[in-house]
Amino acid sequence: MSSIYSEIILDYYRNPRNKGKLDRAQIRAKDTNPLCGDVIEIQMELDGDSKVKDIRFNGMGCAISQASASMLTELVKGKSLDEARKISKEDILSLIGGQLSAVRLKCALLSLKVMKTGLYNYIGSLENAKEELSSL
Amino acid sequence: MSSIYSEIILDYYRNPRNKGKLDRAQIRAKDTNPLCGDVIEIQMELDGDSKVKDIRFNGMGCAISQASASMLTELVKGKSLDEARKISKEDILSLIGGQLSAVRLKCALLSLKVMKTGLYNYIGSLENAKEELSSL
Amino acid sequence: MQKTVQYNVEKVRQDFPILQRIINGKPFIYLDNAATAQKPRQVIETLDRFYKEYNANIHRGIYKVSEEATAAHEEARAKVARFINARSPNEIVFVRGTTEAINLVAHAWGRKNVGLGDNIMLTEMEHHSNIVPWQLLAKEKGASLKYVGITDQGILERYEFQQHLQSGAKLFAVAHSSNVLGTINPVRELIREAHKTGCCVLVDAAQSVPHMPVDVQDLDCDFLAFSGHKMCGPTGIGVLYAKGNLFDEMVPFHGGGEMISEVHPYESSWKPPPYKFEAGTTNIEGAIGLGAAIDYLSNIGLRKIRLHEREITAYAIDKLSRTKGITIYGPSDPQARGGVVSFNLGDVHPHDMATLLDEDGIAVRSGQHCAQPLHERLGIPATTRASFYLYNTEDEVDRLANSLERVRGIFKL
Amino acid sequence: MQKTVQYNVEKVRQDFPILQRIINGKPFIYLDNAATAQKPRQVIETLDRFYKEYNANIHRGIYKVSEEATAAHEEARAKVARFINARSPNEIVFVRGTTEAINLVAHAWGRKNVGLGDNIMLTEMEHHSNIVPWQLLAKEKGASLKYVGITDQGILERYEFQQHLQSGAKLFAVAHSSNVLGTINPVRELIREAHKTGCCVLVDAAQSVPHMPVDVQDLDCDFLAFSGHKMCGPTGIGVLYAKGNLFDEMVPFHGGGEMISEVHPYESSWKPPPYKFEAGTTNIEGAIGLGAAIDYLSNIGLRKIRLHEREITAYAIDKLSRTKGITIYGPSDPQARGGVVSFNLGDVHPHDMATLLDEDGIAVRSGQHCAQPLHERLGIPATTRASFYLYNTEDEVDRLANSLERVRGIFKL
Ligand SMILES: Cc1ncc(COP(=O)(O)O)c(C=O)c1O
Ligand SMILES: Cc1ncc(COP(=O)(O)O)c(C=O)c1O
Repeated sequence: MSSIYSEIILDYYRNPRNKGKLDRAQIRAKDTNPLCGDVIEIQMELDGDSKVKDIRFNGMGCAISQASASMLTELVKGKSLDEARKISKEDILSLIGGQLSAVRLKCALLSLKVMKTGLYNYIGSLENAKEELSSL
Repeated sequence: MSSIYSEIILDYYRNPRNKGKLDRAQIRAKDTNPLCGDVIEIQMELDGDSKVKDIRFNGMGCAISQASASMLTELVKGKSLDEARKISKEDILSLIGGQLSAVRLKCALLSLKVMKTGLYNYIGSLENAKEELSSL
Repeated sequence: MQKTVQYNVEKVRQDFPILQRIINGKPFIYLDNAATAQKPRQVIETLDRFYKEYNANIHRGIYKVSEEATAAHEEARAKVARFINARSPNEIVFVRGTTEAINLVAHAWGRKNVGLGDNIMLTEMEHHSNIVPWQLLAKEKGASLKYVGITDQGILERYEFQQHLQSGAKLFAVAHSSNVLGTINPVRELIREAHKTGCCVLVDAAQSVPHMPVDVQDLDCDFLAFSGHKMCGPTGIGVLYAKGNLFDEMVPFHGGGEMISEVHPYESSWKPPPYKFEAGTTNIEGAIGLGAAIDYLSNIGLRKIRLHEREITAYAIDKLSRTKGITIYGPSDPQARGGVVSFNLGDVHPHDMATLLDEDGIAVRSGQHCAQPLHERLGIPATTRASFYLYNTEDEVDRLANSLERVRGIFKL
Repeated sequence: MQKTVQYNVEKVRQDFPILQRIINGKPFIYLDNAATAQKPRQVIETLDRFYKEYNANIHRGIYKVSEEATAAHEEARAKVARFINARSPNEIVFVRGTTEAINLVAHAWGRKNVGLGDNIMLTEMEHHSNIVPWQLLAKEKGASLKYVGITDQGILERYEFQQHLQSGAKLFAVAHSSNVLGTINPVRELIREAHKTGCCVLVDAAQSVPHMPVDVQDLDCDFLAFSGHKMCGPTGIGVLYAKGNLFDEMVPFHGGGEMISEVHPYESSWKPPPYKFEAGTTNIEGAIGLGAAIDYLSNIGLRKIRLHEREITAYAIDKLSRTKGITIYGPSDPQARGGVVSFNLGDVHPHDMATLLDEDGIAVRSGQHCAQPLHERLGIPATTRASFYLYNTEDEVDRLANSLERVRGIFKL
């Protein structure tokens, strides 16, 4: 059986991109994966009111959660809030590659959930997005 | 299948012997069958310190419990305390006749248990008799 | 009486291996369904498959077998939610049975919401499991119990209900269907009235969910409790439903593994419901078996089951009432009752009755059926109860009636 | 290492149908026994027979099938009593599992015996199920928790234990064997010392009773708790043992049917133990299945099982410690530990480890194993745990070691 632990995943795990904190982030969110203890925090600094000027993640946990968070930050950086909002589950999974079981899916999607929680909170529509977030 | 509800059992159920109370009983005991709600109370009046001069039972419940209590009183009346103490499970069962299941056995033996509880209590050896009583 | 054409009871019977038993030389007739139901092949095989193929502890296992067990367990929760039309599987907590469900509410909701001088309203027809937890809570908190009385036919006294409501009650805990009288209480209307005064309502659905369609959104109950073993599932598994975010506001019941978010030496935090109320390893195959039972019942259809039981109950009441010296308890209208027929015959004590019927291979229950206050109200020490389910037949009722004649003969009635 | 001649592990394996499974193209290797054990044919068939032949509610049923079920249920209680050498079956209460057993004690004994300012003593290696119930109790009563620390090898700090005892403790709640470190605590001596100060002792035997002979009279513990599912029995069933008449002095836990002697509208009285603590319909087939599991384990012999596990654990520690970059936790002496080996390998997160081993058909557990305070003490976020039982082989350990080499390759360690 071929492993989902590709060279790429391991590279992102060992050499995370955009890891750290931002001093002037307008968007901040944090969550944990209660089933396995992964922690992800995401901070975003906006350009005006619509564009992600900078993004950082912080956290600890498995290679899947940390690598996918790192990959997500690269994807989001420079995008408009509207574009960031449209990033889907499938986008993240195709970046990771390989098959994930239901439990590990939670690891892979934690950062997306955190990013979207922060984003919806910022634009004031967190309540309406509950269903989307709970599907992550 | 032949029923354990013989004519004799029904006669004792409908026409109980020695049912009632005694004014001058030295021995009194009462117990219930928690599994099916039968209640039996037994009172014994002694002749001196060793002989059962009179005995009465009171109670309510199924035909088996009431008939066997009635039969027991007949058996005990006139006996010495020592003889009464020796009345066994098997003595009662042979009076009743027929096969009883574990649950119904409790009904049949309730009066024996009550009689012996009162008796052991009177002669001051209730503690030692715990095992015998719990086997009834 | 006209038969329901689509209901093939003989086909249903073939699913239940135990119905092939011979007891005392006679075919086994099981009429103790209000105590527990028999299990169809489909449920037995589901449990067998679990043990042989994917037995594992759930939730935290990162391997295939555990993921299969977890998925099956959570699918069972979703099945329960759909079965009673809950809004979300998060409104479903797995417990041991109805009794634990009610204790959970008494502890986790009651200790927070019921205080000194408050009233808890019950009815005279409640099962001990819907009385004792409230007695314990009332004693601890200095609250009072109020009982809604019943008519001699076993119908709730609506005027008393309204009076108690007006004096103020924090909670109304009521059986949907009585396990002795068969009475089906109009819980939908009672809930509506209770809610107008801000009174919370718990429905003890132990005798309704197995036998008829129950829709928690339609009823609008706050809590609903039932047991898996009375609906063709295993023992040791049951359900507590709580509406919306009621669970969120409740304190933990049992503490331990799996119900926690974080544990530190001197303080901990909890997972969101339903997990907050499922401490330790739960009855995993029990939940999966209950899911299989729900599939089984749903495939036949709860409406059809209810119709079949109503017919057989009407037939039984009609038939048994012709036995000289019999007294049958509960409402006379079969529309207003479930498949439970309690009776007494002359001076035959119910325990003797049960033994005599057992001699003919017929299993009934005798005693107070965990409803002592109800028997006190009716002024009788005990009753014999025949209770029906989807696999019982009119032929079995006939044999019960014949046995009653035999009992009359023996007792010379 | 010398083999135990009499132990035929291949024969044992044939009793467990699930061990025939193929996972991801590889034979299934089950090393998550500390979470739950697999079930032998003998237990599965006992449950099957129950459903097909004598399924009924117990205790009050006056008919053959119910009497058979009642007898089997009470025989299971007697088997449990003999298995742990209790004085009487009345010292055995059936519960859902270890977690419920401990909650029962916290509620029914704790709320009566623990008060403001009292101390409850635990250890740093406890499972959440032996921490959270005491936190809840301590918070309610204004009592304090005291933790006995451990050495880096995972051995209890005896001096700290004695100090806490001297400051006065009402209860000492301690794991017989740790589910993470494998440490077997010297509970017999600890109990002796605790009793000298009047301190009551609860032994969490979830990880000992399934794996070694345990004798409650020899230990002289006041309470002992364990789970059926970890010893080849079903989930949803477990045991709380209490010494002598301790149960008599305790208040009820759950209220409801079957635990009562009499119920009146405003007050009730209780049955004697053990029934007082078994409210409502219990997990009947669960208890009977646990009885079958006890028969199965006893037939093989707990001494032999313990010996087999000690050998395989010694072999595993020896073998795995040759993997470069591995850290193994717990005592180094295999005599002092059960069949649990927790480890970390380089910077491989345990969750990734579990997924990678699953690719090779190997089931292990990863995370904190419901022992977060212990992981905080060890200063590590998580561990991977391989845990053994009577059916595991040295060949399986070899395959685990090979897989670890594969993981090292992938992670370029
Ligand atoms: C030491 C210990 N205590 C308690 C428990 C809890 O057992 P259960 O989940 O069966 O209630 C476990 C099992 O996970 C354990 O290993
Ligand atoms: C109306 C009612 N409530 C509660 C119960 C208790 O259910 P369980 O024993 O499954 O907890 C029963 C079953 O006996 C019942 O009939």
